[in-house]
Amino acid sequence: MMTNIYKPYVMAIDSIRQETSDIKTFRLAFRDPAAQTDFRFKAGQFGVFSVFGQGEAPFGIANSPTRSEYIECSVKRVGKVTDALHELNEGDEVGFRGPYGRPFPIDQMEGRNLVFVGGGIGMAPLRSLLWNCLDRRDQFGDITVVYGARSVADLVYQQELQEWSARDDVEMVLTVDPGGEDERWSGEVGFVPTVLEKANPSPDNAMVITCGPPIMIKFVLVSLSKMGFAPEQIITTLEMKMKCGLGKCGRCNIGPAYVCKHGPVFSYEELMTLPEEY
Amino acid sequence: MVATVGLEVRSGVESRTSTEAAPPVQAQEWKPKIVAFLCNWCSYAGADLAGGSRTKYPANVRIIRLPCSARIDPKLVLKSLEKEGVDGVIVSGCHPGDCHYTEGNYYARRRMLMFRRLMEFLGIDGKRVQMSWVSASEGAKWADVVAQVTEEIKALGPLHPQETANAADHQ
Amino acid sequence: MQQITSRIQEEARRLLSEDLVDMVIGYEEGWDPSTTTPCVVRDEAQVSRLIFDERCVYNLARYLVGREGYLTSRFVPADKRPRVALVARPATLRTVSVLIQEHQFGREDLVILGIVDGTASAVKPDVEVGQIEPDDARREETRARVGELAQMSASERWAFWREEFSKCIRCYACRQVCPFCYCEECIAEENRPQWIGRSPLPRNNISWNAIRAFHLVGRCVDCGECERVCPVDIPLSLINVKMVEEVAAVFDYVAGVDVEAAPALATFQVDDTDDFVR
Amino acid sequence: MESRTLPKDRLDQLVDALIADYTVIAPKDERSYGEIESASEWRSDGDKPAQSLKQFFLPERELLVRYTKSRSGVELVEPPSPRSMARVILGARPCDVAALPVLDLVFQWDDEDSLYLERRESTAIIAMACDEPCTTCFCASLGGSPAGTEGADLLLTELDDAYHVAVVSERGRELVDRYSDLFEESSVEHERQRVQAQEASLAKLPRQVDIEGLDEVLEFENPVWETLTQQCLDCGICTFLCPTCHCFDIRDEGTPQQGERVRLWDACTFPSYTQAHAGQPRPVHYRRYRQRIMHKFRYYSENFGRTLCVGCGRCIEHCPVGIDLRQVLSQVRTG
Repeated sequence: MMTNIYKPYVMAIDSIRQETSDIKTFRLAFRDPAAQTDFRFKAGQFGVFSVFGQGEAPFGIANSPTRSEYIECSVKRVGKVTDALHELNEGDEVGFRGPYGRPFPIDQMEGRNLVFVGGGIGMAPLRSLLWNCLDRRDQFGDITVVYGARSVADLVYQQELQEWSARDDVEMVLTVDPGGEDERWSGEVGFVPTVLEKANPSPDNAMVITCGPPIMIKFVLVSLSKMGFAPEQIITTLEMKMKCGLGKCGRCNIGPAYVCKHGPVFSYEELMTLPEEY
Repeated sequence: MVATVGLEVRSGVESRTSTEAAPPVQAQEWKPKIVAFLCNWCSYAGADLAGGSRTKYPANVRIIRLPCSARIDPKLVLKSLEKEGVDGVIVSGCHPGDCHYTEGNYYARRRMLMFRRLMEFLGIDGKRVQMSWVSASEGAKWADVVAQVTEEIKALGPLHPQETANAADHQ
Repeated sequence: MQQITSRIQEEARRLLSEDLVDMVIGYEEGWDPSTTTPCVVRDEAQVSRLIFDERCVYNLARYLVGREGYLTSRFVPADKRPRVALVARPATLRTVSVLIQEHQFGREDLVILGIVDGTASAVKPDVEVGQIEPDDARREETRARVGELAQMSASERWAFWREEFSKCIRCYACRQVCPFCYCEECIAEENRPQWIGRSPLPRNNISWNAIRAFHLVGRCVDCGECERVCPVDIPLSLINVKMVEEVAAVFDYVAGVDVEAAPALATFQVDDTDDFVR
Repeated sequence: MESRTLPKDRLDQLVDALIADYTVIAPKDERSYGEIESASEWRSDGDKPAQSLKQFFLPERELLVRYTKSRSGVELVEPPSPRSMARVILGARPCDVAALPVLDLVFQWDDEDSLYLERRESTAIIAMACDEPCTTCFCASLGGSPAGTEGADLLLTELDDAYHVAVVSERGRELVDRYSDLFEESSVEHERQRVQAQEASLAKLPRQVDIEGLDEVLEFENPVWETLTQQCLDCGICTFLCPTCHCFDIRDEGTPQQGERVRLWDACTFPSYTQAHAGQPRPVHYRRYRQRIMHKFRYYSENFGRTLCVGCGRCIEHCPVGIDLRQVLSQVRTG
């Protein structure tokens, strides 16, 4: 008997953290403990979260598979479903379908230097992979993180940024857009691509994982090629509109790829074969 | 006092699908439910006065306050009529010439007249979409309007599934 | 009809060769001999594509307006919009009058190659390229059926329309083909709040067709296209013609007859009737 | 292929027998197929209806899950399995029937869509060969034919005094065995009449279009897209009436306390289809129509090995502005 692939798990909101004025991180626990124990996912996969009565929306799973006693997602308040999510309180219930999509190629990253380049809420999928690598720190080379946002108040995961900065096995480069700094800000001031070039990580035996607003990705890619990174070394995850997450509804189809099945993680080399429709 | 319902129409608010038969009307006598859109400056003040001076009038009406009768867009009336429990709508504004915004009620007058004609042509009895001029001092008139409309709609019977079943609308 | 075609081609050649317009919107032969299709001729050498006969029924004024309309496109700055010549059937002439009344564009913004049939229209063609018989038969038949419906009781009409609208599959062809449905974002697309239920349930279909009909009160010129294109044959013209009759009877106003007049519901008279108001 | 003969005077008996045992769906009027209660309701001679068989496997509105919120939390109820209702589709045209195996590919891909597939499993299909193809039919261009058997369990071809019954699948044989008293062995004469009837209708097919190697030729950057269908109005007719277009939207309808999550037909020609907060990758018409053609005639075959079209011609017949897909496909090739 086939299962109804559209029926969501019911999740209870375990905790809500206000990251910025319009971004919250939700920590969700399965209502059915059995579903919790045999739930597996990989860094880079996403889920389709829903508020009953308002609808569904896809978000990357923001926590690491190595800490999977819960599911976290960071949501920016922009539309109908995200609005409804932001209205919810701890203990309320939401729907979740997943995990969907192709994860980050973490096994290809073993033994290599990793450069994380994030912008704004784009840090969410990167956070999942970063914690995953830090929990298996010895299997990776140098880890550099370049993360920026419009202003200090727009930086997400503030405690974790401090925690990562305190570690000696991670090089943290934080920046805010010009004009976004405040008097206590000690990090860089400048757009992510320029700060990335200043940090100038070496392309040798390295891979870059980047996620952020399309405008940032566009210029980051330019900087990376200037710094000698080849397209197959650059991995990104697309913010394409998805709906079913199962390759059926046709909404995320670009070229021969269904972003929800063949992605959302793509190497820049793969992206270059797809039409410019994302 | 006047029970007001903020115009907070939650998106996607539609109760049960109409594909299922609605549950049978409760045993005791059916009471019509009427949504009233009142302009803030005259009619709402009038309704407030009626409430303040303890004027008795049927409680079938749910009042929604809007800045002016011209702001009462037919989509609001349509959305109200779509609701499973609603049987009629009253749109009330200032008397012509008294409009706080000078000409709002003139536009509303034309608009509601045409909307009523459209509803009638689609088969919804014109008595279910009523309009009135009620000034800030006419608390008593507001009570009469509600009473009369409630009677008329009670005569028409419920607008929703039961209505098509036993066609209470008599011409 | 043949000399109307040659007149159109002659005028088009003149307009294009003397660089008076950038394009001529007209009709051309379809792949299948039984059909014609709207076309845009920009090059003088192609004027021979332009034809006119009884198969050419589309209301070409639709292409002037809307988000991608040639005279109102959101993607083309106002000073770069093309100079347009339009082949106009009688209904298209009345349509252009109403669109000018509604300040979508000025009379001087287009050259009209008009086919007239004696019905009143505020806008006169720049060049009269032919005369055809007015489609009185269709009009009479519609009026007669409106009369029949008016005789029915309210609940009989309600049953009739409920049955008709339950066929609606919400393909929105009636909206897309209507020259007066030029809103950037239609109310049917709004989802915060969701005024018109998106799914094709009878009650949502009734609201959709009711609000669409209401938005045409005092504007519709009864070109008949919405009814013609409906794939499930809902008699939409009955509603439009009924409201045209009501507007004429109550406000003594007919759309498209006087370019200076304000549309019926966009104006008022102090002594408008309010016998229906308590 | 195994075959039988069904005398014309026994057709109504067969229909009544089927109605007694199954839910029977057949062409009812020129608008759509529908459930029939008696043989007389089946309009067996007319053209194919405006709507295809799609709505019986991918309904225009389909319940995915019903939610109810109570004190103990949200309770989800799934719709009953469609497997429980045994159906027979009668008198379906070969193009509509051939569309179903094409649709199966996406609904079986990786995650099996039970709502669609269980309907497919519980529905037998008796196709009726076309004797009068329309001016807009181009099934032959897509490898089909007025007497195509793909996707069918039985195929009826009208002869002078009987129907030739081609037994296409195992399920078809079960049907024939179940009502064996109505069928007779096929004779050489009937076989000859069938071949002649089918060749006659094939000859009536109008001008076809060359689809051969089209998927390699379709280029995203081809400038012809920008003016190719500038007269298109972005309505939903060609996608909704198409037997192979399957894009859908998922929405919740109801109150926060109770309601339904449903699947609704959607169209890539609608601007709202890819509208997202992050941006609108297809803001203008030609980008959307290009996606429609590229997906059907290139991307779908790259992913699933089949073209997403059966040449039924509905998008041509019902286009409000007379756009002809055959013309579009030939122009985009020459480009």
